[in-house]
Amino acid sequence: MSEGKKTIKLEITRFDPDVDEVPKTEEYEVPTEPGWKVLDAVNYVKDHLDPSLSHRWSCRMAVCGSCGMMVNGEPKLTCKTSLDEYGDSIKVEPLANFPIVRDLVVEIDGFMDKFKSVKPWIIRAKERAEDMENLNERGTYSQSPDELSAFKQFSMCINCLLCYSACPVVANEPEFIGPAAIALGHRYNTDSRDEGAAERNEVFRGEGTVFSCSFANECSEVCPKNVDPASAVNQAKLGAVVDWAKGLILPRGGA
Amino acid sequence: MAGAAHPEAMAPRKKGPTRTAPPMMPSSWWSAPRIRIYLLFGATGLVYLLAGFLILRLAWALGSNPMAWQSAFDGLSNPLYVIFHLILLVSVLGVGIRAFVRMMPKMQPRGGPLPVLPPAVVRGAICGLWAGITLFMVLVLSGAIF
Amino acid sequence: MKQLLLKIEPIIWLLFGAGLSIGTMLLTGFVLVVGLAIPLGWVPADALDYERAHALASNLIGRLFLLGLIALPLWKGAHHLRSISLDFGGESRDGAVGSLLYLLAAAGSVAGIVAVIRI
Amino acid sequence: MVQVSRHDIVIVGGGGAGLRAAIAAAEANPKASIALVSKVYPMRSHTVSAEGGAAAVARDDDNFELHGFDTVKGSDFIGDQNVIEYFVEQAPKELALLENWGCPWSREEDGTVSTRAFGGMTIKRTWFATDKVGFHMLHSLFQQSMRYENIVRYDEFFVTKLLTENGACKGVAALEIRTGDYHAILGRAVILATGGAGKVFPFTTNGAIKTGDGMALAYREGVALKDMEFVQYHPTGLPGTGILITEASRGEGGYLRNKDGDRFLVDYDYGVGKKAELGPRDMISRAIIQEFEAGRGIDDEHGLHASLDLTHLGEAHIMAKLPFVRELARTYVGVDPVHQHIPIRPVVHYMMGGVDTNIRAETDMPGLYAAGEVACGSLNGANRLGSNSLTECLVFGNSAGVHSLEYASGTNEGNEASLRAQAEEEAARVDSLRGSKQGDEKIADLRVEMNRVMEAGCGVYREQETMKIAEKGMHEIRKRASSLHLQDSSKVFNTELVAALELMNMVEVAETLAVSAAHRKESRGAHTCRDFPHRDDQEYLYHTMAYRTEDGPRLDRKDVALGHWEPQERKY
Ligand SMILES: Cc1cc2nc3c(=O)[nH]c(=O)nc-3n(C[C@H](O)[C@H](O)[C@H](O)COP(=O)(O)OP(=O)(O)OC[C@H]3O[C@@H](n4cnc5c(N)ncnc54)[C@H](O)[C@@H]3O)c2cc1C
Ligand code: SF4
Ligand code: F3S
Ligand code: FES
Repeated sequence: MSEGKKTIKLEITRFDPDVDEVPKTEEYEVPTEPGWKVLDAVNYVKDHLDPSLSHRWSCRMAVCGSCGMMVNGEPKLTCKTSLDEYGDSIKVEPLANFPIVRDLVVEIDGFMDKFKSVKPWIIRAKERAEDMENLNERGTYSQSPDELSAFKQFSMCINCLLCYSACPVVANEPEFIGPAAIALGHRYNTDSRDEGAAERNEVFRGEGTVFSCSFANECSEVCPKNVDPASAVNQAKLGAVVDWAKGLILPRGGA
Repeated sequence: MAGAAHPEAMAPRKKGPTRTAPPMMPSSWWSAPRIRIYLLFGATGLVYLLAGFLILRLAWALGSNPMAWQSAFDGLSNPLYVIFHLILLVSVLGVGIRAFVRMMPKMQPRGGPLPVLPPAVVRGAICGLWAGITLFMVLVLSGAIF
Repeated sequence: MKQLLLKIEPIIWLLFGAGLSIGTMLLTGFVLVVGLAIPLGWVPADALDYERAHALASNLIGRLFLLGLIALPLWKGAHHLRSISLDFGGESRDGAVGSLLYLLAAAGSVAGIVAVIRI
Repeated sequence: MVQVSRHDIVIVGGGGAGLRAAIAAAEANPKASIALVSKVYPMRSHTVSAEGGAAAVARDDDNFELHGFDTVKGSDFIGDQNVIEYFVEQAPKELALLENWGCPWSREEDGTVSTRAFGGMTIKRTWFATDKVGFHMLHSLFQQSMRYENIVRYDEFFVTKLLTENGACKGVAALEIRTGDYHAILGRAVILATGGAGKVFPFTTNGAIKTGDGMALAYREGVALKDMEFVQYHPTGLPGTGILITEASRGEGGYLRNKDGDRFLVDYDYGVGKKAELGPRDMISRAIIQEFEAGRGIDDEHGLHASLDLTHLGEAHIMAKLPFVRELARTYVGVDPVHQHIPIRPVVHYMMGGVDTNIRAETDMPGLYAAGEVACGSLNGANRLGSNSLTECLVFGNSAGVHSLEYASGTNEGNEASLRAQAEEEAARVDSLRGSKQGDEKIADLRVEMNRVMEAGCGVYREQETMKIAEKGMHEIRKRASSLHLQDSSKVFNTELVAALELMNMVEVAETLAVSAAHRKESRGAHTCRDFPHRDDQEYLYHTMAYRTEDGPRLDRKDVALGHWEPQERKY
C-alpha cells in the first residue's frame, strides 16, 4: 500500500441521452487516500465534484456485482481494484459491449433475458411432493462434497458482466448468450441434484450459444471471482455434443 | 475492427425505454497482448489448412507412382517449403501449448460418471501423450523403427 | 445457410476438436521429420524413399495416420478461420464464409480418403 | 403522466425476504400476478453480502426448545416468544426448501448438510455454503424465481410512497430510475422487504442501498417503527471500510486478541463467560470497546483496532471454510489471514428494530405486510443472534407471501382513479425535487452530518446526554433535508435524485432511532447506557413504538409476548 495522499486525474465517460448525441469524456482531479479503490475515487467525484455523475455500486466488497467498469481499457470490478495499480491518470469508462444508458451505467436487460434462457433452476423429473423417496428425513437431497465441488466454482458468479466486456464474440455476435449465462446453465447441468441437462443442452445447441464461443479465454482472464467461465463453456460444448450423439444413437434423446 | 462493437450486441430483446449510446469496444481491442495471442491462435487455422492440403498432395503423389512421389518429396527442400514448415512447427507448438497446457485440463466433463482429476494430472497425461506420439512419429518417419 | 451450419455445429466442433488435439499431436512429429529434418539433411532422405514410404502408408494403420494428417488439420483450420472472420465483424457474411470453409475442408477430407485408398 | 399497472400482490424489495415472498405467493396461486419491485436488480440486494450462515435445527442433539431459548436469551428477553417458537419450527423446512432449489450448502461426507457454531448458539445449527451464504441464498432464490411466469419484475424502480385507500394499502408509487417516469403499481396487498438502514451510520457493514426506505415508507403512512433503539454492532468489521469479517471465523475457531496478544475475551471477564469468542455480538463488541478504553487497542495505520487471529486454523481449513474472509482481508486490508492477524473493530451491522409486524407478517395497516430486516416481528428483540436473520427472511418472507395472498383474495382492487391521483401528486413532488436548485443543503454534507450525529449519540456505549444531543441533532437535520440543493435535472438514471430520496428516508429513520434510544433508561442487549448499566424489567420490558408526527416521533409502548421462558439474568 502506498503512503500518503496523492492527487490523480480521473477521465470519466459522460453521456446523458437527454442532451448528448454521443458519449464524451470529462476530467476530474481527485485527492486520494492510501488504500482507496477505483470506486472510492469515482464516489469522490460524485460526492464532491459533480453530483450528476451516474454509476452503479452497492456492497463495495466485491460481491454484489454492480460496480463493473472499464478501467484503462480493462474490465474491472472497481470496488476491488486498487488505485495503486495505476499511475496518476486513470480512464474510467462504462463496460464495453453494452449499450450505455447514461455515464457509467449500461443496459443489462439483454443479459437478463439470456440469463433466464438457460433455465437456471433445479429441474427434477418429478415434483417435490412426489419425490420424497429421494429426500432424507430433513427434506434435503444427498450430495457428497465431491458432487458439490463438481459445480461449486460455477456457482460463484456475481453477474458482474466483466466477462461480457472482454469476450470478442459477445462484441460481434448479438445473439451470443455469453460466458456467464452458459456457465450458469452448466452449473445446473453438473449439479447432482438436477435432472434437466437434456433440456438445457437443447438450449445450448441453439443459435448463439456454446458453439459460438471461440475459446478466447478472455472471460476467465478478467473474471474477478475465478468462476472460469471459459472452462464452463467448453465443458458445456462437450456435454451438448455427447447429448447430441446419444440422441442419434437412441432416438428421442437418451438422456 | 475498431470503435463501436456490433450495435445490437447485448441490446435488450425488446427495445429499451430510453435512448442508449451504442456499445463501445476499446478501439484497439485486438491489440491487447492477451487478445493478440488469441488472434494468433486463430490465425494458425490458415497454417493448418495449408498443411492439410500439402499432405494431401504428398499422399496423392505416393498413390500415383514413384516418380510423382520423388518429385513431390524432393520439392520439400525448396526454401519456401522449409520456411512454411518452420511456421507450421511454431504454430503446432503454440497450439499445443495453449490447447494441451491451458485449455484441455480445464475441460474435463463434470457431473458424469468420470472422476474429475486435478488439472495438473490431466495436463501431464495429455502432454505425455503428445510427446509420446511425436517421438513415435519421429522414429518411424526417420527410419529408426519399422 | 446459417440454419444448416447451426444443425451441424456439434459435428463440426468434434472435427475441430479432433483437429486441434489429435491433429496437433500428429503434425508435430511429421513436420519435424518430413518438413524440416529431411529437407535440411539432418536425416537421410532415403528414410522415406518410395519403397519405404509406400510400405509405411499402405498398411491399415499407416493409412489411418495419413488420413488423420490430412483431414484433421483441415477442420481445425476451417473452423478457426471462420471464427476469426466473426471476430472481425463478420456476422453478416458468416453464412457464406462458414459454408465455404467447411466445404473446402470436406472436399479435402474426401480427397484425402481417396488418396489413402489409392496408395 | 403516471403509468398504472395492476397486480394482486406488490412486493417492494428483491432481497432474501422479497424473493422468498414472491416465490411463496407464486407457488400458492399460479394465477396470482405478483409484482417484484426493486431499486436494484434483485441479485444486487444486500442479502448478497451475508457471509456466515443461516440457523435452523438440523442435528440430532438439537431441538426447537434449545434454538428457541438461545434466541430468547439473545434477545435479552424482549423477543416475542410466540414469534420465536413459530420461527424455530419453520426454520428447518425453509432451509431444506432452499436446498431443493439448488443452494450449494456445504456438505458432510455422508451427503448431509454441514452445520457450524455461531455466536450465542449453544449447538452447531448454522447451515452454511462456505462463507458466502447470503450470496448463494440470494442467487438460488433469484434463479428459482425466474421459473414462475406470474412474477413480474420491476428492476431499478424506486418506491417512494405507499398508495392507500380508506386506510388500507393498495399499491405503491415508484420512480423508474432508468427513465424518470412515474408508475402506480397497484395491488390488493403490499409487502415491504426493503432491508435495513445501516447507512444512517458512517461505519457499517451495510451496502450503499441500505437506506431504510421501507421503514420510512410505512412510518410516513402512520405505521409504527418498533424497537428502533436496538442497533447491532458486529464485533469484527475491517477498519476503514467496515467490510464484515464473518462471525463464522470465530465459529470455526478464530481468536480475538488485543495489543498484548492476549485472548482478552477469555483472560478478562466481560460477561461473555467461558464461551469466549462464541459469545453474542453485543457483549463482544462491548468487550472490544473496553479494551480500547483500557489502552489495549492496537493503534496503527488502520486506526484503533483489535485483531482476529486465524493463523492457528491453517491454510487448508481457511480455504475450505473461510475462503471469502481470506479474499476480503487480502483485498481490503492487505493481510493474509493464513499468516497474519486481521485488524477488526466493532461496526454497525443490523437493525433489530423496524416496521411493527406480528407473527403473520402483518402490520397495523390492512393490506400492508413486512418481512426481512425492514420488519420488526420481534424475533430478535434487543440483540439478534448471528445467522437468525437470513432464516428470518425466509420464514417471514414465506409467511408474508402466503398471508398477503389470503388477504388479497378477500379484498377489492381499490379505486384506480384515486390511487392514480395519489401517485400523480407524488410524481409532482419528486419532479419538483429533480435538479431543484432552491435549497442550499448538499446531499453529501448532510449525510456526513447525520452519520456523525448518530455515531456520537448511538454507538456501542450510549449516554443520556449524548443521546439527547443526537435527538436534537437529528430533528434539525431532518428539517434541513427538506431544502436540498440538487444539480442534476436529467430524467435518465438520475442517481442524485435517488440519493436525495434515500437521504430523506434515512433522516426519518435516524430520528426515530435517536429518540427511541434516548427514552430507554436501562441497558438491554445492544442498547447499553453507561448511566443505567442494568436491565430494568420492572420499567422497560416492553417494545418501543415510534409514530410519526411533524415534530418528530411520538413514542408509545407495546407488550412483549412472554411465554414459558422466564426472563432471567443473561449470562454466558
Ligand atoms: C455484511 C453482512 C453480513 C451478514 N451476515 C449474515 C449472516 O451470516 N447470517 C444472517 O443470518 N444474517 C446476516 N446478515 C443479515 C442479513 O443479511 C440481512 O438481514 C438480510 O439479508 C436482509 O434481507 P432483506 O431481504 O430484508 O433485505 P435486502 O437484501 O437488503 O434487500 C432489500 C431489497 O429492497 C429493495 N429496496 C430497498 N428500498 C427500496 C425502494 N425504496 N424501492 C424499491 N426497492 C427497494 C432493494 O433493492 C433490495 O432488493 C448480514 C448482513 C450484512 C450486511
Ligand atoms: S463469470 Fe466472472 S466475470 Fe462473468 S459475470 Fe460471472 S463473476 Fe463476472
Ligand atoms: S471470452 Fe468468449 S469466446 Fe468463449 S472462452 Fe470466453 S466466451
Ligand atoms: S460495489 Fe458490489 S461488487 Fe463492487
